[in-house]
Amino acid sequence: MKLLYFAWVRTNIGKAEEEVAAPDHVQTVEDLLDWLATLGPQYAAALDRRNVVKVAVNHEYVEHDHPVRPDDEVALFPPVTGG
Amino acid sequence: MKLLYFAWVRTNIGKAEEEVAAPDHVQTVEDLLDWLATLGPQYAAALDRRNVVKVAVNHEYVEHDHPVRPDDEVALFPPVTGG
Amino acid sequence: MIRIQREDFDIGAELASLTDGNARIGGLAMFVGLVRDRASQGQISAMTLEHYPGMTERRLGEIEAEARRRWPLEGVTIIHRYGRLEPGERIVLVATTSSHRQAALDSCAFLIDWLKTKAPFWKLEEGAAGVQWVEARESDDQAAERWKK
Amino acid sequence: MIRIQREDFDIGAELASLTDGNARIGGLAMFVGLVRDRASQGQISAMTLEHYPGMTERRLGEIEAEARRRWPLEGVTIIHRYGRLEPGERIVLVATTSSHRQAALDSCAFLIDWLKTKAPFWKLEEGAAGVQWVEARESDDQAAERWKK
Repeated sequence: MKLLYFAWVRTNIGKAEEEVAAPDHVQTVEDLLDWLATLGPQYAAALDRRNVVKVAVNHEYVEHDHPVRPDDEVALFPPVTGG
Repeated sequence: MKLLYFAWVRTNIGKAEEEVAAPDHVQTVEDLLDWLATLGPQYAAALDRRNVVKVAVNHEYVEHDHPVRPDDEVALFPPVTGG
Repeated sequence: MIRIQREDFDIGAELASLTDGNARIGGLAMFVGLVRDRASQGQISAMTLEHYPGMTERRLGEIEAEARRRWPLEGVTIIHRYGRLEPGERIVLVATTSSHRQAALDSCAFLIDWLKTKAPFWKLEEGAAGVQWVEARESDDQAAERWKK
Repeated sequence: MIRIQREDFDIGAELASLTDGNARIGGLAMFVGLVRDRASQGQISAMTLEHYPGMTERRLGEIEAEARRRWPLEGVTIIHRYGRLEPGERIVLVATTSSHRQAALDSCAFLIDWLKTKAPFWKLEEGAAGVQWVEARESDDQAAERWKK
């Protein structure tokens, strides 16, 4: 699974993207966030305000109950502030 | 009194402006329009749709009951269509 | 800045002079009206804009002042042409700047809506069937009415 | 026409390419967002815009398509910059053309409101106190909400 991080999710985690092999029990975005938060304090900090973290799967905005699959591109980021 | 005509008021009357000496009984815009309509068929035609004719006295929009004075500049025109 | 002129204007240059050197501006909104090649009664080949010199400047000045009363604006530009214009030519430009996007957008819409119903301009269209004075449209009155307080 | 770019853009040239040669256009509406020299937490010296390449183009394409579904538009231009920008620099341009003034004005406001809440861009501000990610504003959500059907 390809993970992309933007804005303060990126600066907290300390990298812009990574390829991960999530355990089998990771079936939804929620599962993914739970698992990522166990990978280290920087992940826990980045995902602390869990309900603020927005998620896109393959460039589409999704809710936290959306399924994730091993070949998905999943992006985690704060609410957008462009324009 | 200086009279100015615009758009189809002007093309109907056949001139853009004129200096008139209105009779003493012309005290309001309404009186002025009544009097002008007697000056000839082109005036009558121009002022036929009386309630559509807009009036400005000294560059200010006024209603037909507004007073007019000998030294006023009075403009008669259709609803505006700029922009 | 209000200008009534026969000549065309350069949008880029006008907007640059409205924004350059003012870093308080967060939003710039603009509307430009152009001559269409068709109107209610079919194809038109040109239109001639007539206005009431003196009154036009006063009314536009009042409209600008009203916009500045309602919104916190950094700048306002209104340019309106008169004379004979062909399809595709620019007629009018209104532009506003503000630190806030919504103030710029709303005041720009306000300016063109009020200008259309209050500034003393009249359009004469030339078409296949001859020339015809454009009739005022009720939808323009309704658009201006939205901004009544 | 949608472009995501690091370079500045020329407003006059962009609008010319949107309108030139199309005499069905009666109205051109535009909004340009600029970097202000102050933000909620005081003076800022610069900001850096980050975006999500690939997703940005898709989301903006959807926003344009939605505007075209809602209004009879002749043309749409959206340009959004990324990278480091200083106060006074242009960030974003949205412009729409239509035969009708109201369609141009409304669709332009719609595009910038939706872009602000849906396009994946993030701003990092540089101020005296260091750098800070800009927080999303509730007023932007409310502005976008207006256009829900």
